[in-house]
Amino acid sequence: MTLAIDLLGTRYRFAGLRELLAAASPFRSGDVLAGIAARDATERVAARYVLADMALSTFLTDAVIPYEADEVTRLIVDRHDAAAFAPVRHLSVGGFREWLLADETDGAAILAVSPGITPEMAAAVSKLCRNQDLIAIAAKIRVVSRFRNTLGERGTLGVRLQPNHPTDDPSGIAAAILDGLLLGCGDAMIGINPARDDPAGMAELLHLIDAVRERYVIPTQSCVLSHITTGIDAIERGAPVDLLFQSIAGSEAANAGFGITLALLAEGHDAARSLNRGSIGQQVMYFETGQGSALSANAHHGVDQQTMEARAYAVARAFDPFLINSVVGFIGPEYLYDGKQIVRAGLEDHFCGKLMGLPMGVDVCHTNHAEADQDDMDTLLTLLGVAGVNFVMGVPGSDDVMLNYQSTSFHDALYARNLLGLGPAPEFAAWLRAMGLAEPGGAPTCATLAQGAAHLPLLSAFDGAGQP
Amino acid sequence: MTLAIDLLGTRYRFAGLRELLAAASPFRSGDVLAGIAARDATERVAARYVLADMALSTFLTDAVIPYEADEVTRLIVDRHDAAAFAPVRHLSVGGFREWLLADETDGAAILAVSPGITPEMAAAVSKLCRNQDLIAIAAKIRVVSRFRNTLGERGTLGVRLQPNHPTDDPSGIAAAILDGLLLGCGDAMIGINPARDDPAGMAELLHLIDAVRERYVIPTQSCVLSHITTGIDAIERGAPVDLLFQSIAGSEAANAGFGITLALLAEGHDAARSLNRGSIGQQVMYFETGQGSALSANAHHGVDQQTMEARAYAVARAFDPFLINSVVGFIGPEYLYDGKQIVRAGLEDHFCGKLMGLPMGVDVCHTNHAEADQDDMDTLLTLLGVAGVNFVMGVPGSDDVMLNYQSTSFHDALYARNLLGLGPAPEFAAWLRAMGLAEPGGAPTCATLAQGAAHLPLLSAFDGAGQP
Amino acid sequence: MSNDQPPGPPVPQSPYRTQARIGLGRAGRGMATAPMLAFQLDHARARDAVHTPLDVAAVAAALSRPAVVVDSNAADRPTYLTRPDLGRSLAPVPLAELTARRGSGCDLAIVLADGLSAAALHAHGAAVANGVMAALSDWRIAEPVIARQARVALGDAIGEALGAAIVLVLIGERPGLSAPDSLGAYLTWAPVTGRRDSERNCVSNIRPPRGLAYADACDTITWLLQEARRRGGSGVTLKDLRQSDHPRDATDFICNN
Amino acid sequence: MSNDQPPGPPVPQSPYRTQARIGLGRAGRGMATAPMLAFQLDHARARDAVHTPLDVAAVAAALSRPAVVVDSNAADRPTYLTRPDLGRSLAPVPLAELTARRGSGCDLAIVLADGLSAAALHAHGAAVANGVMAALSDWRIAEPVIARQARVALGDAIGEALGAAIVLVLIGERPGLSAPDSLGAYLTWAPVTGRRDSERNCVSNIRPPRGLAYADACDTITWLLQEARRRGGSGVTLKDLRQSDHPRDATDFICNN
Ligand code: B12
Ligand code: B12
Repeated sequence: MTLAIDLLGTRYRFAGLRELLAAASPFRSGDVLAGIAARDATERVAARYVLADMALSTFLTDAVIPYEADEVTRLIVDRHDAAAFAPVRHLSVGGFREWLLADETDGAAILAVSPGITPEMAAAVSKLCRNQDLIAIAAKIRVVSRFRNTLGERGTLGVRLQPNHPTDDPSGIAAAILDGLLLGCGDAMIGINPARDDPAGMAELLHLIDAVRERYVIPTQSCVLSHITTGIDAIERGAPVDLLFQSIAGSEAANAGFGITLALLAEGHDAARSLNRGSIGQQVMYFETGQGSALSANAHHGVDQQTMEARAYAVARAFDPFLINSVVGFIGPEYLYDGKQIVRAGLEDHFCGKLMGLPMGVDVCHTNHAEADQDDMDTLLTLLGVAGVNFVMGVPGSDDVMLNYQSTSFHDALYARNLLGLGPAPEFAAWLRAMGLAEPGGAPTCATLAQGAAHLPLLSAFDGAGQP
Repeated sequence: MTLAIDLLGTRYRFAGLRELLAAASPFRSGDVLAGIAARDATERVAARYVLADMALSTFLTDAVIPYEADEVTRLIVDRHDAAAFAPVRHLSVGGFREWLLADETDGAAILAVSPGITPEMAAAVSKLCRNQDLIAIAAKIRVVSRFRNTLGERGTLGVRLQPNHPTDDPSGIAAAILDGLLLGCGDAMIGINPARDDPAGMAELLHLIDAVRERYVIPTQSCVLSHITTGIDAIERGAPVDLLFQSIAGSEAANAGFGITLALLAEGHDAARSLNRGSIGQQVMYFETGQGSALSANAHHGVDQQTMEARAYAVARAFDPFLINSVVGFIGPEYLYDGKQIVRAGLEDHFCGKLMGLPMGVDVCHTNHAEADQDDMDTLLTLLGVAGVNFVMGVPGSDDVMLNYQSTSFHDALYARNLLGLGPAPEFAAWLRAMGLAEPGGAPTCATLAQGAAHLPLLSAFDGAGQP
Repeated sequence: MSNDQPPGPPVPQSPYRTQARIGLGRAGRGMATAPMLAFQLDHARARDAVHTPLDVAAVAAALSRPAVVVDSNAADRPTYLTRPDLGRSLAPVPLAELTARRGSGCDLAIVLADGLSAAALHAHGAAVANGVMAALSDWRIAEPVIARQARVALGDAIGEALGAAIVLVLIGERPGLSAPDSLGAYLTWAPVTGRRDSERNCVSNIRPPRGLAYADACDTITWLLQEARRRGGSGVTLKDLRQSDHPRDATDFICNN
Repeated sequence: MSNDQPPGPPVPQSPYRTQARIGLGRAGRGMATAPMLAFQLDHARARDAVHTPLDVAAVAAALSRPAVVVDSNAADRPTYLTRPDLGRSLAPVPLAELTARRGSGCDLAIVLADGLSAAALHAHGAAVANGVMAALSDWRIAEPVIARQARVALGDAIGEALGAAIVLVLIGERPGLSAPDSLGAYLTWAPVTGRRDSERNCVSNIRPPRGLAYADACDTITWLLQEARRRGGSGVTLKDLRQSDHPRDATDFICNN
């Protein structure tokens, strides 16, 4: 296979698929850090020309990380669905882009071929897509998932309520949960990142959310984002685990850096399903990903970070998750330098996830060491809303006081839903109305937290509990 | 009036309104060039705190450019509508932002106060708005205008068809018009920037569009963007001028740099109206603006470029335009450095224009010396579509071969309309269907230009006319 | 995949008399892949064009008269791009040098300026300057000035220093996607620092064969120069009226089916 | 306008036990103006915190034992931010110096690293280090190492050079909007360049009074250190099991109305 092209009098050569994919990527600090980015804008375009003409099926025979060396590659290859792939197998990558854009190709058609789409194919076609293509194609695709409510239907935008606290203080966490519920958030899940990593602490937080949820019959699910080994431990101790969490990445070595294997994920999946806690569905896994994590663990094998990210989705796909979340600006500027890179990466991740058939959400976020601000977040949130993202984060006032980064706020979710005419998951929307927490148009009914606390008295134990 | 605040142990002072507005602006290369940008991020926030607490009515008594020295200031002051202003006159700038966001404040309420809103008020409140606020508030406001069709209604997105040619070749221009019509563009107007600036050339182009329009009974309007003196000349010579064009700016001196005065604009307005060419309305002016033009002419009086831009809207407002267009990334990186600044400025301009009651369009564009690309344009186009922009540009393949910049293409317009469920002006949409050029869903019916040329034979004179 | 026919930028083969990107075809409501990549390639190329340095020797060699070389106060390209003010003022040394050459002044100063596209000056600068000098053989024309990192308004400072009645600035227009080498001509009566753009006239898009031809450009420029001298002024009130009496009937060009 | 009461960042007066930005009020579906500006101010401040340089002398002075100072290979802050690889490796001179001090090794090396927030180290570094050293008075602990432009994994290189059985890195976590000075503690058994994060344990959010208290942090850290030594390993398989037998009943805390 010759990967070369003459452009403007220069011959551009690419040593292999890995190099080609990396060079075809939009300019990105992480790929520069890895030393694999295109040298200049023309080389980038050259790579895209070569990629556009390459047969999509090339990715079935030529792996970016060797089959023998990596269990994620083996997963991708072994689970490839040739029958699903058939309708597009004759296409080039450029032709695949056009097929995805075609008026005749609807979301159902895309989901039908989805099991035949490997992460490398998804990454490759995303590199040929402008932002508008990433949005337009993703907007066609709806992936619906179920546990205690139905997430991802057209017309909905879910929100994960993230009430983190630096010392896991149950009272402080409950206050943040209340705030979020009053603002209509929490349908995707109520998910706490615990500051500590001990099974007892995890169980305590799970009981906390479960008590709130049962007391007010909230049609949602909970998650405490400890390491999966802690989660399995908690399940064994009888803790009420709805969704089991784990961070995942796109290579065996990167997953080893996270202390996980596919076997461990399978064990966790089985354990969580064994609890049988879902009421309308049994999709029990919640995964987080994000460009740069493999490179950060020096486990990227010379593959660009966006392709590595798509490979993480292959891991997720194997465990039929309820939700998957690209925490897109979470790590920092060494991987995504500024707002522009974060916006682009967020759209890519959402696109690739949907194309691979996943219930994709995005944590629209940035850190204080990145060149990004709330304007960039507003931009990405709005674009993803239009693109039909399954869910976004709801963090009080955008400020996560434990993870130290800025995500979307409850208010941001209200903004996006109202502007775009979207609502929460239907069961949750009905609950909000039944509890008198939302007007039919979606506007919250309680103007202040105090008023809300009276209405939904889940904080009464703390009245006058004093300063934090 | 003391404009000062203590923040984090530092006292921040601002010499006057001008300095305050400049410091409160988002970081922007043009303000840095002018030497008036905030020194650091904290000073910027300090300015916003002061601005948020300042009474909106301050702007009625304290002009950023003296009344005596500037006819634009006189226009702003003399035409201020105190009765319209009454519902918001008690508010601070920060309170005004909240009033605009409030669920109770709908578009009609905003348009009712609009004649009381000076450009400085609009600029000031925009500086307190995040991108999401600029979008959410603008989305409430619809400003409808009429000439031969109805532009700006909810559910529509107009497109100016811009078929420019480096030598004003009628045949080449006609080909580009055909291409645009086939792709559903041209409802906002068919508007040519002539390469030359002579009355005869202008008349020739006007006759060209008029002949096409009359032959196919297209419910749209034409414009040739010569200098207004040339336009008036052409009217006197009997040329078929639908819309009269002029670039405008926010100070008398900047307008002098453009070779215009308010009196000249009034003369042109009268001349164009005298032709009485509109079928359903007589809004005859088309204005273009863009941040940086005043500074570029060294006529900014130490006022930040975004406030100067809003002042240009006061000029436009005085002449009841059919359309006004912020050509947002047109000049170059010295005023708007990169995609982030262009996106922000585009949202600001659209917001301020709508707030001031204008039928606002945006030329989503960039030059080759700016740090921007099509991804940024896709982002801004999508955001403006959601914000309800009246119209955008349609340039063949995004490449203006005469003005040497990249704008939105006919395809981009199709993308935005389809994604957001928007259509052309109703009369134009009906025409497209009647001519068999568009399917009910908006999809173009002709797959190729040749097919279209057969269907709409406005190019038959050029068959086999050879290479350009 | 087959790589025997390496893909490349599509050659425009439009039967229509325009370089505009028409008839591109669609992928759904989006752009087909090939024209999208062609756009990206041209974008990369146009961005390079902005940064191509001026080959002073080549321009000088092509001129029919010896030239003087000057610099603006913008020291390099990044400065030039963000500081138009510096691109409009003459560096001290060339200012002194030009003033020394002033003598009793002249009828016309011609400035060949890189502007935003040195490529435009390389391609068309000398041809237009030579054409104008030949057409105005009876005018006192100063030695042509080649200016680096120059904006249009730098001509005012140059014309002022040389004591010129009119300055003609031939400058590289910002490079477009399809037009990386387009030349603009700006003429200003009584040049002096601080002139407004409304006091100039412009002839743009000079770039045969796709843009204005040299002969047409020189005709228009010399007509405008003579007219400016006759009226003692340039700018918005000075219009090119030559064609007014025989407009082409546009309907001849269209719809005659 | 009245300016007698200059506005400023609103003082959090929540009756709830959290610093989280709850109960902010709305403007339509958006954020009210005051909390929006407070957010922007905190953002400006947090960005400054990233760039505040480490005051080595102050940290050293607060330590109960004399300290060694080392640098990573990241020469300055911009480099540090974009080149984590350089922040993980020791500059040549300190590497040699530490190796020279190695002797027969030690049970524990403690590294005080600026990480992404020097402010965190200024506020909490010495207190935690001193607490751990006091609690493990029977361990052979190397002289504490103060590390500039350091990432967590720099501890591996330091521990390796010092021949330490375990390395404890106290590091400034990335500054948050409300938490510009939060300290993280990472401990790694048998430190050697190339260790994975799954081979470490972490105690985070040390920043009394809002975050973890020093006593609690030191208890957990020393428990984990002792347990790591007992098992001869650290990482995901090592869990803090101390509280497992007396979990708080969460329902006590809520809904009991
Ligand atoms: C950034 C971050 C990450 C990034 C790290 C990548 C990177 N290059 O920075 C990513 C997203 C990959 C990540 C992953 C995980 N993290 Co983390 N992470 C953080 C965060 C937000 C900031 C860390 C920081 O500022 N470090 C300081 C800088 C200067 O150090 P650095 O050298 O640049 O970065 C290194 C460390 O951050 C370290 N690291 C990051 N997380 C964790 C977690 C553990 C257990 C360990 C040992 C090391 C570690 O990895 C980085 C690369 O070497 C903290 C929260 C906080 N307030 O500190 C949580 C935090 C440290 N992570 C946490 C957890 C649980 C995890 C996961 C185990 C989640 C999971 N179930 O998979 C994974 C796996 C970590 C692993 N074993 O590899 C917990 C730890 C709880 C505990 N007491 O053990 C914290 C406190 C957040 C939380 N409460 O959920 N994390
Ligand atoms: C950028 C631009 C502008 C910018 C200039 C601001 C700036 N700082 O760059 C803005 C948007 C303000 C502008 C305004 C106008 N422009 Co203009 N502009 C251009 C453009 C696209 C590029 C110019 C360029 O590359 N210059 C080279 C760089 C290196 O020069 P510079 O020193 O950085 O910029 C100066 C010149 O561009 C000059 N300039 C710009 N436009 C015009 C127009 C005229 C008539 C004059 C004398 C000078 C002038 O002003 C700038 C600041 O001093 C050209 C198209 C082209 N292909 O060239 C049209 C073009 C030159 N403009 C044109 C016109 C008609 C106008 C207007 C008269 C429109 C109107 N009706 O008001 C106004 C007013 C100009 C004036 N008298 O001040 C026509 C000129 C036609 C002609 N043959 O006379 C052109 C050819 C485009 C077109 N066909 O419509 N323009």
